[in-house]
Amino acid sequence: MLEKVIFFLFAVPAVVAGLAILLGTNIVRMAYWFSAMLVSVAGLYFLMGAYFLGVIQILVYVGGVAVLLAFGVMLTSRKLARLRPGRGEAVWLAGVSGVLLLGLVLSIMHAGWEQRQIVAADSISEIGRSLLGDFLGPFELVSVLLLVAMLGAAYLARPKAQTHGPRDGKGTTI
Amino acid sequence: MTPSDIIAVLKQYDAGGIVSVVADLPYPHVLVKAEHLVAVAAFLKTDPQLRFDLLRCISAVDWPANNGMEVSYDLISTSFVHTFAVKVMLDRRDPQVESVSGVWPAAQWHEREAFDLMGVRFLRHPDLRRILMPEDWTGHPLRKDYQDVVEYRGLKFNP
Amino acid sequence: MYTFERPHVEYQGLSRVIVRGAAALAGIIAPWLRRLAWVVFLAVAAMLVVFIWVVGRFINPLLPWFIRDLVVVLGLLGFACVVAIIGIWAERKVSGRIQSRLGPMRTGAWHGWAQSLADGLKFVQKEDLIPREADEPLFRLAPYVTLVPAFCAYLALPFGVGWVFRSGDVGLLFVLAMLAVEVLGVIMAGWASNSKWSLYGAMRAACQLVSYEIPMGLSLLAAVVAVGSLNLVDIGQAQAGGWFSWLVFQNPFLFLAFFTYYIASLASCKRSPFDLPEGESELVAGFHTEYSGFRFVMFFFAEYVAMFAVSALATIIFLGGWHSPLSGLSKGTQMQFVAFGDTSPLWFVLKSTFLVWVQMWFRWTLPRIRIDQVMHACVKYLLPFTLLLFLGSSLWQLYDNQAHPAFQGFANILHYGLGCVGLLLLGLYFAGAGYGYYNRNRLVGQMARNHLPGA
Amino acid sequence: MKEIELQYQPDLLHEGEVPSDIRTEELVLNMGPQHPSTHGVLRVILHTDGELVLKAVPYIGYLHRCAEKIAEKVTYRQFTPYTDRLDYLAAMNNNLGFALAVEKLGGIETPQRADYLRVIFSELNRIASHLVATGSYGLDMGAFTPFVYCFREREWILDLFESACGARLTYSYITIGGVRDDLPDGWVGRCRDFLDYFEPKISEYNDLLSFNHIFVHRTGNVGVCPPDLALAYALTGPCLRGSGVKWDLRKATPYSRYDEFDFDVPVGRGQNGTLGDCWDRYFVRIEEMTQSVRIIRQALDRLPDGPVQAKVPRMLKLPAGEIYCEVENPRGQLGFHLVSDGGTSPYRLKVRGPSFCNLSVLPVLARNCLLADISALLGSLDIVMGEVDR
Repeated sequence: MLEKVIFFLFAVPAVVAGLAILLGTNIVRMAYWFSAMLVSVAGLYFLMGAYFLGVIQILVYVGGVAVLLAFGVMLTSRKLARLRPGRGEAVWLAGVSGVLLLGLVLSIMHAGWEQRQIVAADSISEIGRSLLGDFLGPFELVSVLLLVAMLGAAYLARPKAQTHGPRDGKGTTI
Repeated sequence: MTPSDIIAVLKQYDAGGIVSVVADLPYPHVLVKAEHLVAVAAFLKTDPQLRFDLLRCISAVDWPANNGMEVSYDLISTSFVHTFAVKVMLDRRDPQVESVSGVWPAAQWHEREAFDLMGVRFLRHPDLRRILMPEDWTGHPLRKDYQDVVEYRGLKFNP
Repeated sequence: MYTFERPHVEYQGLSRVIVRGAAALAGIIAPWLRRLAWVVFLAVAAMLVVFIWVVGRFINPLLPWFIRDLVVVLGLLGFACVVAIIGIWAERKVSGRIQSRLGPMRTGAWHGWAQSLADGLKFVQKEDLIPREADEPLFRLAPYVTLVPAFCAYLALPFGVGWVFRSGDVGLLFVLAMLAVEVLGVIMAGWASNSKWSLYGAMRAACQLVSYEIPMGLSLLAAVVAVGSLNLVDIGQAQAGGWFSWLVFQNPFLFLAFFTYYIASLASCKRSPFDLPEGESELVAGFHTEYSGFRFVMFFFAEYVAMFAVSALATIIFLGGWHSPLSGLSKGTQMQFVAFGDTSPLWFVLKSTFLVWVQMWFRWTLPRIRIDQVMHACVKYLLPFTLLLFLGSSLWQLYDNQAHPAFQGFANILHYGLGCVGLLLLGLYFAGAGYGYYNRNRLVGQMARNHLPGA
Repeated sequence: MKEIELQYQPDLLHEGEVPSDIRTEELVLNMGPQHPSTHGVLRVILHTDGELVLKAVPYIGYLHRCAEKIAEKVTYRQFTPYTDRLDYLAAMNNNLGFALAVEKLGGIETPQRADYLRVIFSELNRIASHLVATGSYGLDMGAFTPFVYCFREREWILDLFESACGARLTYSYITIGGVRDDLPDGWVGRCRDFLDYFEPKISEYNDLLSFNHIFVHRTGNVGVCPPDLALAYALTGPCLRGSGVKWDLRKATPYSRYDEFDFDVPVGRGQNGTLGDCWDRYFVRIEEMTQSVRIIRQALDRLPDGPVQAKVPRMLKLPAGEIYCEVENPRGQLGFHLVSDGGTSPYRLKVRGPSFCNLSVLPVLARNCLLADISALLGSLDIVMGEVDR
């Protein structure tokens, strides 16, 4: 009983926040709704006993990704901060997301859920062992992907030749 | 160099522009024609004997009695430690003179102040705006015939 | 003359009740507070003692779990509030003493102990301003998003064995996560204020806090590797046995990791010299420029609550947690007070308080760093350095486990050497403090003495 | 007439050099008139690109109190209290400048003791003013404690002033013809006590602030003002000396018997960065305090007896004529251009405030610097708005 109450305590805000992201027009508020949704989902993880996952969700997604998202969005001008897709755009977007949702639902239905006892999903040492044991290949692959992403970001942000820095002495010559 | 030496050097350069000279203390100066001012200023600054590199002050003095607006430029040389002043006398009704801010950039703000408070227009000044008074103020307060403003933007002043 | 007409602001709803109530209460209480300052002070202290005792003794497993949880959460909330209130008062006293002033002396009777309470009362009565162009819901929400996570971090902090609300396998990560979420409120406040200064503060906060989380986490991981657990209670337990068994002295990497953690934690609390998000000489007040009244108090509280939280984390991870530095000498028995069965929370609070005091000390001593230097310091120095520390700590653990006799000897020498270095640092600190205290008249000068009777 | 090439092209209006591939919008930031680090009611419009300031345009005039217009309506003696309000942190020096201008034009001789007292008080006030500059510069950099230390020492100086003339900020002590009152009993001893206490404190400031690693990195290489730029914009005082120009009116054109004292003129050496950076301008002030202590000690040792006030008529009339007289104020050269038409009040009095000229270089220095450097720059120029706006 209590579990169900708590489930709805987290699930309803998650759904509401997700809808608010979809229906909102203010891009900054959408960023905050996004972080609210992440926190709610993290709550669901806690409810399921996956403490590690929940905490990592908050630490990385809310504390990192959502903050950077809000940061980036914040720097856009206030006029741009209000967005509203046009009618044609809305139809197009609805089609794409509908197809994606359908795919997701189908894959869930055909996933073949085995009734397997997961050995201590919240045990960090177990997670660590499986990451560096059974799933070492995918894990390393993801690491390489992240490295490539980081290099790409560094490439994009590299100082250009004509970029001015504060210490280039240009400001003081007359 | 003494003031008389400076005047001698200056006369060698441009005797035609000099209207009158005063070599005595406490205020040795030379009165030049307004159109010669920038040339004289540049000479005073760059001449190896004079090197007036520090423009100390620009002050405008209003003389309604003889219909004149006097602008004096007080100079000092940090290399030779001598002081001197250059003056121009302008027409009070429409005082305008070439800006010396190309010679001494320090003149920029002094000239803006003279424009603001005395109404002297400095030609070829890079940014001649009011500096102390609000932008939309009328009149030039330091002129002798200035009438006190009664109201400014709904703000009433008691006499 | 022209008169500026100030719009009359009428309080409404709950704020009206609060303001009226606070004003009425202040009128009644303030004179009595002054008269009975000593009694109130002692009563508050006694109540705290009783409360702690009750929580420690009578919250037994027979009670339903939610009542127990409720009591403990309320206790922690009270503790956090007390930390903030005492912290604000202490900040003013510490700054005063550092600057050869007295700090608050009048409110209450003894050294202005009621100053923060009076401040709080004043703030509650203040006009609750929301800028016209502000994003109102976010503006209202931001202080809560800042304060609540900072408080939530306390839920996982162990004050001793059994003195913890929830000790899970993820205790450390939970505390870190909560400290990370705090940023969200700060940038929310900065954006919603619709002030350019606030926006700058929020930008700086986002840059700085997100960057410094990484070295902070890495320094802590170096210690986690040494213990082999993310459970804060386990980490604390692993350091039983006095000064030399504290993790900070275990190996040189951990010794350095303590300092990198401390620096990074200063940055993540927005404390000087990293107080750029609210740097008053540059950004007026940074992200909370537009806040007044109780919302401002919440930001203020959040700062002190977070200060204590990061110091407590440093205490648990590096400084032996709740263990007394002398417990190794007294043959395994803790030094015990008669009234309490267990003195461990006292030790824990004492050590954390010391670290909080060091934060204050830094704040009133150092100038502020510029934003590019903050980022350089993090990305170019602190981040690679903490990565190296993490690596070094892991390698150390690898060799330590295999029990090479030669390495063990080497490790022991280093271990005790570092302990002695720590003792030396502490001794130097006390020597300096003593020197300052005994020469205070000379250092401050006759002028300040004449003008400050009783200093 | 030969044409002379002009060296400095006025280029106040400056185009921001934004990287071509990233289109960013300039954010216009209004700093002041109420801002903690503008040292009064200065307003600076900053054009920023993120944390980078592309252009800074100062707007002044918020503290304009028509001092020059008032001067034309009051007598010479009555104007002395108005000079207090120019640079309100160095009122003694302002009094001295005005008194000297009037005395020079009127040919008034001041007694020797008065001259010595003038030196003592203006040097004490220089220390007080530099203490404020140092302390508030620390405040601009985010270090609160040096500010309080400096004010602690300044209090002592203000106590000395109070016992001599009754005022703590607006003294009007140095009047035309000398000083207003002689020293009270025991003043010299108390002044010596202060100097003995104060001199070691200077090294304390150095330990706490000047050589602090963070402080050096915040101020070194920031706001570099090369010597030729400093001269071109007529910076004077510590700002000019910070750029390495050894120029001090007390040495160059000594007034009020400054030639009888032995002191050095400290200049910036660029020891923590480039010559003429904020740190140099700051450190010149610290070194000047030491020199001021030296001057005061000598003056106290040789303080002659005698009257402190020359005979000056109550309604002073100056001969028709004009004079430009400058003194070395803590912030630079304070000049009075005094034009007299033979009446009892000045016909025209133009005040050359050193802060006014020092501030005019701000748009040049504050290009392509960071937002935090603006407060470093403003603090190192050490402006007093009372003097800028007059």
